[in-house]
Amino acid sequence: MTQQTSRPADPFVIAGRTFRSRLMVGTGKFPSSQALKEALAGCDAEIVTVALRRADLNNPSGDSILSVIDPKRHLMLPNTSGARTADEALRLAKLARAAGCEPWVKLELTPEPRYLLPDPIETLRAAEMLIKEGFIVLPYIQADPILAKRLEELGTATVMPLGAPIGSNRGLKTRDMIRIIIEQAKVPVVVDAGLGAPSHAAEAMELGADAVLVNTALADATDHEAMGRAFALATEAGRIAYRAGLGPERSTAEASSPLTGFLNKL
Amino acid sequence: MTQQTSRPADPFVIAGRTFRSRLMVGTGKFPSSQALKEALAGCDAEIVTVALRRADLNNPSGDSILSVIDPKRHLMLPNTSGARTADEALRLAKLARAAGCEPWVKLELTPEPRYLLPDPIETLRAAEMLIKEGFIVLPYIQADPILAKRLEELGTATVMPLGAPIGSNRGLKTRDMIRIIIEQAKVPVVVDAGLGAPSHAAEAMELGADAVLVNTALADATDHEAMGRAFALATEAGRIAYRAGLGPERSTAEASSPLTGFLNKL
Amino acid sequence: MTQQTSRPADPFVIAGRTFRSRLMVGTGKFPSSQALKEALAGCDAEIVTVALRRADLNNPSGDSILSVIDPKRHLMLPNTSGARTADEALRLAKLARAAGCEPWVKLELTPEPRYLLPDPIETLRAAEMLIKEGFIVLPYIQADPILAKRLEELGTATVMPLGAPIGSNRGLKTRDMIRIIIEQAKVPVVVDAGLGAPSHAAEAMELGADAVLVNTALADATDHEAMGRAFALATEAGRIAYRAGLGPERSTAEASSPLTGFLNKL
Amino acid sequence: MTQQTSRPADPFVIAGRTFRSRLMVGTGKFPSSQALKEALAGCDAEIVTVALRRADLNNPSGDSILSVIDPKRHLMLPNTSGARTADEALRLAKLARAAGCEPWVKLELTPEPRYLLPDPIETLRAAEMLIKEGFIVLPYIQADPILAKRLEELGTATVMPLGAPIGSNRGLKTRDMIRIIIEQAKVPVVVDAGLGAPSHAAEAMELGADAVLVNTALADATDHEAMGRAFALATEAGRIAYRAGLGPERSTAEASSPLTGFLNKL
Amino acid sequence: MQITLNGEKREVAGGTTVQILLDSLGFTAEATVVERNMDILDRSVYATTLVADGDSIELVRFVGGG
Amino acid sequence: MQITLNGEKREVAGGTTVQILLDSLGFTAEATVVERNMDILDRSVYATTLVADGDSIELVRFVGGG
Amino acid sequence: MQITLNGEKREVAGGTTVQILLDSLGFTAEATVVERNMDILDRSVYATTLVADGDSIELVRFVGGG
Amino acid sequence: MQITLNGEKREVAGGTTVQILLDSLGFTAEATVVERNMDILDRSVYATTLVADGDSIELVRFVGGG
Repeated sequence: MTQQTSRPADPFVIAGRTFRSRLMVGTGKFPSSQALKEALAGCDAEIVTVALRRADLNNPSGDSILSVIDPKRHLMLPNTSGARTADEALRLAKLARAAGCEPWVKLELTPEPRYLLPDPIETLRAAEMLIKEGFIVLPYIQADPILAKRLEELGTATVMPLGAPIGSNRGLKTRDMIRIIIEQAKVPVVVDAGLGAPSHAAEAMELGADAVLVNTALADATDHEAMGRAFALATEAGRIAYRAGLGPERSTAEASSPLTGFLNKL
Repeated sequence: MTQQTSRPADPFVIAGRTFRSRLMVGTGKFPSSQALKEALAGCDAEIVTVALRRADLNNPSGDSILSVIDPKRHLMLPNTSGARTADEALRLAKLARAAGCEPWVKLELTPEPRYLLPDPIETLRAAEMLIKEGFIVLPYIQADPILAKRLEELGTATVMPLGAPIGSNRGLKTRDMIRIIIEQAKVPVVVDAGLGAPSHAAEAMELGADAVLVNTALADATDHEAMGRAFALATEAGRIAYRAGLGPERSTAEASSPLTGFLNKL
Repeated sequence: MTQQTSRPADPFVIAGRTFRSRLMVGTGKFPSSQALKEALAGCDAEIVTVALRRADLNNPSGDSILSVIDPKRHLMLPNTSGARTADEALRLAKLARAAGCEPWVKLELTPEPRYLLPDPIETLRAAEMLIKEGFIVLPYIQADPILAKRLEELGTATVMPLGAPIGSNRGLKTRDMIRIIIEQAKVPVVVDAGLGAPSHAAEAMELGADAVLVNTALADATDHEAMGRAFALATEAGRIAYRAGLGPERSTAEASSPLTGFLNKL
Repeated sequence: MTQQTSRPADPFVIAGRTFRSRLMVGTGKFPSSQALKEALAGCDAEIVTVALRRADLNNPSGDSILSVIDPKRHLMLPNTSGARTADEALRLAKLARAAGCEPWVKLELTPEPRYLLPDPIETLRAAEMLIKEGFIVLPYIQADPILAKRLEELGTATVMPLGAPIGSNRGLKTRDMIRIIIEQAKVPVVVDAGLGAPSHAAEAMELGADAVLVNTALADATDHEAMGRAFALATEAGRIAYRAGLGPERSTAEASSPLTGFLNKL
Repeated sequence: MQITLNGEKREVAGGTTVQILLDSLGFTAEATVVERNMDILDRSVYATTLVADGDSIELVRFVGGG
Repeated sequence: MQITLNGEKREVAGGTTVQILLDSLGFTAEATVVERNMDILDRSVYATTLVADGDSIELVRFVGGG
Repeated sequence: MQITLNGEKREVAGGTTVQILLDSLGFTAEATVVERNMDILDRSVYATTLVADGDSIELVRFVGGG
Repeated sequence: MQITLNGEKREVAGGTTVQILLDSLGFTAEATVVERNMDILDRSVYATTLVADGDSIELVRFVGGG
């Protein structure tokens, strides 16, 4: 079997739309538009998240995120960061749509600033409101399999459980619960937050995640294009390995050289 | 900064010889020559290990490993598997050289069959003998930083600490010691044994390993070419990330969206 | 400072009631009443959970859990296991109270049988109803810091985040989130589910948990009294260590013998 | 089965000598003799390690370690810290014996100061010399199962593999190899170095270690007596649990309340 | 007349009180709770509460649970 | 008259339309969304919508976010 | 006469060279190394090296190995 | 005459015994081991062992160690 024949059989589809890349990129915290541009080029991302904020009245022509995002190559996915209630999340989603975005939204409801963890109750409420308003909803959630199932049943397009707190670079600390979410999900599972190294992204994909979202690790890199490339390769590697069949862990060794045919002992 | 300019600056050199690929492949346990052929094609490996055994007198024209290894593309690296003493290792190395191999040897001294762990004393002794005989020695060892340093001082071309027992697929269980070995080594560090998934290979490379060796995970795969490709991508991803500068782990969150400019609350 | 003076200063209080033991015991799955009796004796538990089920009409005088639980030494804490909705949980709590239990309830809402994970939405709804009805509520939850905070604000007496799925013996897989819950909680945090070894209980207590609940590991033991004792000792050890001040992890070594005053070298 | 009957059946014997406590204590780095005294009282240790150094000529009557160690309660176990070669280790062992110690020695050969990791080659050489000189040898080693077996065959009284670098408080980072050492050993296995919390000690004992040695975690504590007590309790807990039969890890949940006899649904 | 007892259909004679029902089954009041048509009965009324045709009755007791 | 613009009090002349306001601040309509008293304005009405005394206006734009 | 070939006793006729032995077994020189009484033989001498009674001969080849 | 004591050069008078040296430094024999030119001295000979010119003497004692 060859990649050429096996790869096309693996489309990544969200809400009926097919994507090539399984690596979503967050655009926050980059030192410059140029750095972001390089990271996006390096990982060849299609889905990129953005936030909505008050315009700076003293800097109207300020360096805009829009100068980097190419509508032909990128799907701009607005998040609801800053919202602490379902109503605020709905308001932000509508503003984004009015600004010309497609009706997709990364639902993010994080009431406390220290760990920026998602609120399960408000997130579920907001998801219901947003779906009623015709939005395609991608909710950021705790790695809670029951909550994930309830959101799926409400009609969210994906679930986006966290691996660790946003920006912590700690990796797949919620591995056991992510595994259960993947096992039970009928919508794509996108592991979001905490993935600080390509190996973390590969691990999530090997577990069977449909995609990953990375931001901090790219923004913090010294060489943004290279790090973008590294995450793209690792995400693909993990996906391919998941489909190619990984072996089980063993508690003892298993010889990789034959245990017979030894020469006569000296 | 772009890959084009940064990548050529990263040659992988062992004993003065430069290699393109940082993924070494073991050729044991594959279900067929075809499966091995596909795995080698998928990962585009350069250094492939082989073992020496008694020929099967009843099957002289038997399916030979040599039919798969292409001297133009691959460096055939004979191991000393089966040897329990330094003398037996030396004997096997000489046989391999007589059979036309270059004087390179993966030194492997594993006295007990259950976990196939390397013997530090005999390995050191054998390394000294092999170096005297003009061999380029790549020793398979426990993740023991002091032993690694002693072997380097003897003149081994690399050190090859294990991540976990051979064939266990358990990953980088010796992470802390591998990190110390890398920090102190002046010769290439190749993580060998136990790497059961691409994420394990990426993790080793992110720590700063110069290369990894994989066998069981490739032989066990359903789609050998795909798994070869997955490990090659992950190994490259880990290497690029190591050079592109990974961020630190944090115990709290760090917002990836701005924490200012929020709209007036509802 | 000595134990004599420091230990009395560490009362464990839930809803105004002071307990001596920080190890709660679940009474399910024991091979016999005798085995449970031995486990309870071994760990000297005060709070023991029980479930409510239909009586077996064909076995009216059947071996009763009540024969083992001593009202003078134990607080019988009924759980709502089997409930899939808030209404069913309320009904079970009322039945338990009618049966003579004090108005304490371990709120357990697990809609799916494979992983028995708690439902955050129904659990919050049930907690509100139960508190209105005058119950003292100890909710079993996912390791979700925001949900824990919301339950605390509703007035639950504790929060009981899981370490791993019930009966999995996997330990503190949710360590990072448990740490955050403890940091933010104003009510006692009781780590419930998944603690399969005394070291798991000690680890939870070292993090600052106020108590742990153990069942499967005790029921599965060969020597029930001994295992009860082991968990009691480990729980106490973890608590004492938390208060006595644990040192930080270090990435390098720190000599425990002096690095000066060496003799002249040979 | 009761503790009373099961506990006496578990003597801890090294070189024919029976000990009550399975917690060995290192005496380095304590802020004062009083602090060490409290720690020893708290954990009721029997085997305590000491080092040999040049006397301070300007402080002849200086606060002596000997003022704290009680020959009636403690076996003073001199280590060879500071030695970088087998000859230096032998010299230190002889000095300790001349100073009135019994001929027991904790063999410690750590050539580099940053991680203080043991040298397998010199340690093996020193063990042979010390045994010839009639010493009872307890060697500090990497978690290397083959080296452990070779030392046992030489006649060492124990093996003392490290959990992590000395003073790092990182815990049982070498868990997989420790497990193999325990499985193969015929002499007591004492896990030494890196155990920074009681849960680490309990984990080592649950794996089947015969004892643990702790120093830094006790010296760093705020309340030395309490921390000593915590480690003693955890060590005992781990030992009891190992003997009482721990259950296996499970990848799914296993209900601790009955899955039958539910009431009619509402 | 017919009742549903712990999910099973049962015939009981007219004039049967809850107490009589428990006695006939061999249950003691102490260890058991009785729910009649979703209402929990106080033990004090067992002797005076008549079981009616079509009643749904649950006899509940404590079992080991985590 | 006075309005609240992105949380700040501002004086604007009578007869000021949203378009005039944007122009005076140097904002282009493309990159910005305007919310007036919690209602999102369609760009097509910027030129014809007069700012009234006491209006609360938010000028919102996209920024980098994760 | 008798030799030990890869651990098995074998009868071979006098005057048998290593090359004849390989041919009779169907082995090609390329893929095989010959060790005679612990000495490795150079391929150039296969045709001229006689097998002697009591010789211990190992025919060795490469196999897959990790 | 001159000796090396714990690595430091020291002047001592002729006829100085090890015991005298210890006393002069304020050390008690119990807590200390004496190594003279790499040989460990038995306490019984401290009083009768003369320190010689050029001697290398180490006074060693126990300290806390892990």
